[in-house]
Amino acid sequence: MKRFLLYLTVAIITFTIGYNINLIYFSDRAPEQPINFSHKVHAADNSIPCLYCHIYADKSTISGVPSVQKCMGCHKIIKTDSPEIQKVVSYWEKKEPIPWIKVYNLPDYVYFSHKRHVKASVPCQRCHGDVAKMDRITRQTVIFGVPFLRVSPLKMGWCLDCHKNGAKEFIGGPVRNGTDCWTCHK
Amino acid sequence: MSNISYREVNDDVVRTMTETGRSYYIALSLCLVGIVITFGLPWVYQIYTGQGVTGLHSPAYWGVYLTNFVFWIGISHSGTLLSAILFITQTPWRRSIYRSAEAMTFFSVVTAATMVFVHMGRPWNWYWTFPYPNQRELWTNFKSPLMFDVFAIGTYATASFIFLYFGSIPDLAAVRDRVAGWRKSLYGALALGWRGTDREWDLLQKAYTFFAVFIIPLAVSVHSIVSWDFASSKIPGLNKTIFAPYFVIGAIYSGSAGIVTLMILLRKAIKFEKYITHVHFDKLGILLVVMSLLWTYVNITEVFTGWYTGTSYELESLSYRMFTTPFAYLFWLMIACNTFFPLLFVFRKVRVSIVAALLISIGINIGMWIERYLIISTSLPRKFLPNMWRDYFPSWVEISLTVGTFLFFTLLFLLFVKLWPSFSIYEIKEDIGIPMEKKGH
Amino acid sequence: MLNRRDFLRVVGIGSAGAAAGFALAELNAPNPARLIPYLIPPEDIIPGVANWYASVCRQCGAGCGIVVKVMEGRAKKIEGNPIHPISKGGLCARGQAGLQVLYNPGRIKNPLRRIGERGKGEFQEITWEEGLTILSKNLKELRDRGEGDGLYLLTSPISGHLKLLLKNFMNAYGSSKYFAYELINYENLRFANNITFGQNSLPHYDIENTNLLLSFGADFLTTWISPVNYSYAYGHMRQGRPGLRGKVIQVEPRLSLTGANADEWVAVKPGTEGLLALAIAYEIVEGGYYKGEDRGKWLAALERFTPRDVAKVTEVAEERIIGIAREFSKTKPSLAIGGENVSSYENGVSNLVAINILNYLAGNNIGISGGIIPNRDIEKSSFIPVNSLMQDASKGKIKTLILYDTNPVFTTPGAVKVEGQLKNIPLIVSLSSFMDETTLLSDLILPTHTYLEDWGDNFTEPSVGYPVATIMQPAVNPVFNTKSVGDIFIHLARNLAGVFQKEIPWTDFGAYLQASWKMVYNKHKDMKEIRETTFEEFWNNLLSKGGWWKEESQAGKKVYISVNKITPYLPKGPASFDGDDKDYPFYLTLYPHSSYMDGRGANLPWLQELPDAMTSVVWGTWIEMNPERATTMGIKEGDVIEVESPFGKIYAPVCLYAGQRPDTISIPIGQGHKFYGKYAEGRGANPLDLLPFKVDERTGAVSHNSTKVKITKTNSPGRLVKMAGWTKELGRDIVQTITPEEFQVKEG
Amino acid sequence: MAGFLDRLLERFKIYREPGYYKRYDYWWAMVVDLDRCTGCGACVTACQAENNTPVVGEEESGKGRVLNWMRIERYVEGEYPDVKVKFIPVFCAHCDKAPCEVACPVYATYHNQDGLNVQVYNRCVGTFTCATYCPYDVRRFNWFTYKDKGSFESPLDEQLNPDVTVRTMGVMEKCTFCIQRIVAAKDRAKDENRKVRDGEVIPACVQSCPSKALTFGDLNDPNSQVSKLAGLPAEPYYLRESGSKLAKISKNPRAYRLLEDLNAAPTIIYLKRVMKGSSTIGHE
Repeated sequence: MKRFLLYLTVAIITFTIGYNINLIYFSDRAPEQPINFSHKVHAADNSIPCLYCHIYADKSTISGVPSVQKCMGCHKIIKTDSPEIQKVVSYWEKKEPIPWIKVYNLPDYVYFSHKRHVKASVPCQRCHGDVAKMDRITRQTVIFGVPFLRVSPLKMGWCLDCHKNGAKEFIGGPVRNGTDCWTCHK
Repeated sequence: MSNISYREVNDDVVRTMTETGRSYYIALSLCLVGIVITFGLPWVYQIYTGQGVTGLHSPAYWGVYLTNFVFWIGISHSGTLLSAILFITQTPWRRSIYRSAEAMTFFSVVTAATMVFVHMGRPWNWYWTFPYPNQRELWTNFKSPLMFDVFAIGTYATASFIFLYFGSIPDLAAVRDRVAGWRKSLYGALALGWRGTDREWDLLQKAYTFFAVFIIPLAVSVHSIVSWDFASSKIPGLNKTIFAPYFVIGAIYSGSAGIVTLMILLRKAIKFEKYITHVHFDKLGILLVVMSLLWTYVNITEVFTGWYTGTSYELESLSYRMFTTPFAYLFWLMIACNTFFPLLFVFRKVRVSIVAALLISIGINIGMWIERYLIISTSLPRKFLPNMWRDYFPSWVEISLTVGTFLFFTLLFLLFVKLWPSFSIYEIKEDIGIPMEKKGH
Repeated sequence: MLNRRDFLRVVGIGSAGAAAGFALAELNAPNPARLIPYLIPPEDIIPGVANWYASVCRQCGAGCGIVVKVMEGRAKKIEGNPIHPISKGGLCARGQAGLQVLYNPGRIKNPLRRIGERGKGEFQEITWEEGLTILSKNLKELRDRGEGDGLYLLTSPISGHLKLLLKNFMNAYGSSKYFAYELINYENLRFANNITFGQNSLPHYDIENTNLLLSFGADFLTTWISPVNYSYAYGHMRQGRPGLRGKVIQVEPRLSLTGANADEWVAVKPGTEGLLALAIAYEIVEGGYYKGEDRGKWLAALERFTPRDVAKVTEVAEERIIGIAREFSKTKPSLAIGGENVSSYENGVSNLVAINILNYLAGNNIGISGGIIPNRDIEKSSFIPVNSLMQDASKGKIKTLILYDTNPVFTTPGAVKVEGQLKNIPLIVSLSSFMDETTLLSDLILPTHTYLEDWGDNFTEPSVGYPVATIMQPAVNPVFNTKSVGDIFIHLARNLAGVFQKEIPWTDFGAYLQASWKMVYNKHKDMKEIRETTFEEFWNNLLSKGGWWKEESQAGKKVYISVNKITPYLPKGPASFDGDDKDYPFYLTLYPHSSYMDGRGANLPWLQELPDAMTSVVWGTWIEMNPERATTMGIKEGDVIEVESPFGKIYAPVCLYAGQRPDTISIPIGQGHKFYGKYAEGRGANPLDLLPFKVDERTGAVSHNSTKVKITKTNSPGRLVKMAGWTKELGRDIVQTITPEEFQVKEG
Repeated sequence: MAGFLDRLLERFKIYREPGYYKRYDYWWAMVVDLDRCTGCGACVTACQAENNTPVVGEEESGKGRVLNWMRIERYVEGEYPDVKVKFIPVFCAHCDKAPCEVACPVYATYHNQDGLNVQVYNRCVGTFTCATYCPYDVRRFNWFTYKDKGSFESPLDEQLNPDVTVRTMGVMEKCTFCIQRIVAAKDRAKDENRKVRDGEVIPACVQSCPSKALTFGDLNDPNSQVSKLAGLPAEPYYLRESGSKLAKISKNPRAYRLLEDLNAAPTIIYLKRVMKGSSTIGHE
């Protein structure tokens, strides 16, 4: 009886730990995208600036994914023989958008403006990690080939940290009204 | 009482804990099933569906749940407070009733606390009402009367539990010495190694006296703070300076009546007629008369001053409470229960009549429940803008949960009677005196 | 404590637990959200930033300019177009709820063909190609049989180029049977204006600049003609002119929202408003305020209507009539208008004529600012008395009936029995966005775009003293598999080929509209008001501005009213009511509900939940009754009563309302739908069921204040859902007021 | 001693003040001209459209649980035939001494730097205290998960404003003065490195009002429409003080605040209706 209780307790505790480890550190892992798009090739090898494709990042709350037309703009001529590019072409010919999988997700009650952050010259990498090193977009840093810890937890405390202290790098002081609830909540 | 021997006392108390009849189990299981049906399931339903299952609406955002909350806090009042006051004033008849009364305090605070969670729109975030450091820089609002409540009730529950526990240590030790099996280890742990040395008795006495003194202002403050939940609003019918004393008096009143009811039921249930006698009901009866007069006085003050302000706000709120059906019925029933029937206690014959005491004390508690219900549900539906006026009546969920609180309280008490020495062995012995020595002389 | 084996077990169980927890979290992980990019990014659209499209509101006939907020292809909000001369940036609740027309769950999603018995509601989804083929085949056969005149087209009174297109189509087809019907119409008013002012259009009532508005039952703040514009005008009249505050006197048996805002309420006996107007006219002439040469003639014509005599009939005190007459003549400018309530009596036209002449007699308020500014004439309305249509139906003349945006089954008096008559028609085609009572009876349902998905235009009538044309453009892509009405007819024309191709050569309605506007531009481009040099520029401005208007007020022409000409049209006595006074003691006045109008808004949940302005009732029909009268009859608020007229009966709960004459009960029109989506169905009662069929043959307008009723208390269940708890202020100074005198002094 | 008492008095007064800002960046306020207001209800629907407030249905409406953030109150004076009906739109007054703000145990409602009384849905635990303390009865509670109850039945949900969250069950909500529009305007202003102009922020109700009875703007700015209409000088912080009377500093004889004696310092200023026969001018 006593022993059984012990086992049960241990099982419950470790179960909770396991559940939460997954939730906190392993969720939103790099999902397999419909096209094996490599930020590394684009951003690092070819040094394309972020805003070339994510054109709305300095105009709107959302940064926007490039349209298929944008992809085809280059890939009509570049690397047309690659099977991945042919996938893009097939989407283009079917006149279908590419159903990318969203990696950075914010809840409905959060108001986040890409524009404000880009205009305050917060580098994209600050929140999105060094995408130039990623073959597949991921929210994890990779240590010795093992994905570990998210680049940004996208949790309120993390946001506030920057609004209070980190912002000094960009705007020389805390964000004005940066800790007011309605600055980031809607 | 002096014809009772010490052994008999020990036996009687331990008997209540070890000998369990079938009726006890039946009562216990009825209670458990009842709680699941009247409290558990409706609450789960409410959490799942939302507060919409209640009868609450705009502007009557407070209803029966808070009525119950105040009622149970009120009930909690007398136990510990009475025990402490009587202890300090060295009143002898306190001894055989105070343990149960203190337990009553603790349990009704616990019951009241459940109502807080039931009342909340998002009870799963209950811990947000506590100030704990966090990365999100969120803090609680210490200006809020509800925040006062969190601390007042938290402190009160803790203090009254400690008071109850300290007083029980010698008895727990006594029980420990007379039982075997798991009970022995349980009470062994609980008795904290009590051996009954003089030094221990001395320390216990000091600590107990300290808590008795400490708990009196605390108890007064708790119910004052509960009243400020209402009184610090601007709402006509709630914004009353008299509310703090009114609530404290009402609380002691209902608590005392609660003790009377409980004692009558308890002495019957565990056959303790020889320890709880007419003497106790006689004294408690006098207390009730006094409290009844005080309550009536404060009630009249409240109504009178409200009426005399002559403002439309107060007049509408009062006339809604006193002269508009169906609340008028409740109001005058309350007056009957709380002002007139208790006056019968002036007669000794009534005081010592167990049946009369039971009926009147139950009446007082019904009256006091109605009082809280009327305060809430006749004030909020008559706020400042008549366009929003709308009557409030509880839904079946609220009524069911209300019944559930009584069952919950009963359950706690049933467990208490079985697991805790529900009468103070050593103090009853004090009451008996020292028969051996007396014999010698 | 723990031995080795236990320790290992604990480790084992622990890691198993952790793995299970991890796995469960993995399984519980929400499905990843998708990021769908544009295929080709539209220019000018930034995701997350709203686009605004100017258009026109079609929730009533007023033609308010609107702007629609669109984000990511979805309409989010409708607001009044701030530069539009009709709406001036404002928009009523009905207009706001246009979004729920667009996104209504009750919309018809695909073309439907009836498979079961008519009226059973059994339909089969078909493709557009099939649907249009069925119709064009039928039309072809009909024409080939030489029965082209058997094609009937019944629409709501639409304006603009759509009307032109429909007309062209019908002409090309060889049918003259293009009609319009709507319960709440202004045909009587047009007719009366033609008699008095010699113009058949609705004039611009310049409420904005008037100093005394004498309104006979015109609820211009909620439903009458152009409520948003009139509300703006009302606000301006009251507080928009420093030091000047216009006064409003409202004459009506039931205190409407406009009455509540008026300074004085004259609770006239129903049906005698015209006589009251004549008495005022008499006093104006008699008191010497009318200075025309034909004063004697007028006096002779009006001599039967002395205030003393009329006071008895109207139950308005003689002194009050005289007082109003004097005030009306002395205040300049003053304006008398006759509204829905007045025109809906059986003698509606005469009442309106009587009211119109007040404007003439009291110093000729016509053509001046603050008075009546006539518009240009419009072509004769195609409005039809629905009974003549029904006669045609019963005679079998109607071979094919095409219905668009009209619901005669619901909006005609119960005595007409439209439902039965429609049975005689071989083919009924309904072009409708919603399954309503009439659509349910049709054989072929071709679902149409709502106005937020469609092209179109609107020539506002009445305008605001200068012509206003508003463009309707699709703000969003069609939500369902629907088509524009224009497109349907263009498609039909293509299917029918032949002469149609010449008449209607366009590929779609948008192209047609643009081509039509090009013609308009070419015709008028030399006007100084048109600054654009090319049509493209003009068209783009049209779309971005929302329309075209001249932006300057026309000076109206003065009119002369000849007594002899007008006399035959004056009311002879009180309006007649069906049902004798003994059996039917109450007058029944029906009024369009401020949110649902004639019932079309009842399927919009926002409007259902918008408390009625006067009684705050939501989600149902109610019967307004005078509280004292109700008490004497033992009726309490919320009691369901039976209202019986000689023609039918309905049941609805009573709402006590002090602004109600004791001898009158009022019921709003709009609820009581049998089929109209889940928000409207089976809700309340349709008071039109109580009505006889009385129609002014000259205008086709149905009279809906034409019967008396009796009421009986019943024990039927029913509920009155009122939002307001209490309507007494109890001296709490909630709505504070100052008197006009104090106001004048303080404003100085 | 006197100095000590003065200091004490100051603390005594300050403690009960809910605000944290001595001065507001903007002081958003609304002026309601009751003489223009016709009671038509356009604002109510406009608000519902803008702010994703659910439709609750007949049953719940009957229980008094409509979620509309604003309402038109109607008061009927007199008996037939001398009946006067008066209308007053009531919304959250964004009181500067808001009773709700001190009531909330978790700071789910507080005054922000723009003079707004804001409600943080995420923080709310649903004690109902704010709504109970509110003298104007403008707070609304999410009794259910309205989404599940079919209030936004597809495709009605396509209309939901993405700038406003759909509140979850168990939280209080209320008029925000269309804070999403304020945020957007401030965002625009920041791009252009300027302050928000007068008339740039128009809440849905103000925008829709056909008779232009509502005006919205910044009380800090003496040239704003609201300051002019209310007849107030620049930065009328006097209005926030205990027992302050609008009539004392307003140049407009018609200006008043609803239930001013309750000392909640509401930021909505009503202009009295001009009406025959009754006057409340003597009551000041």
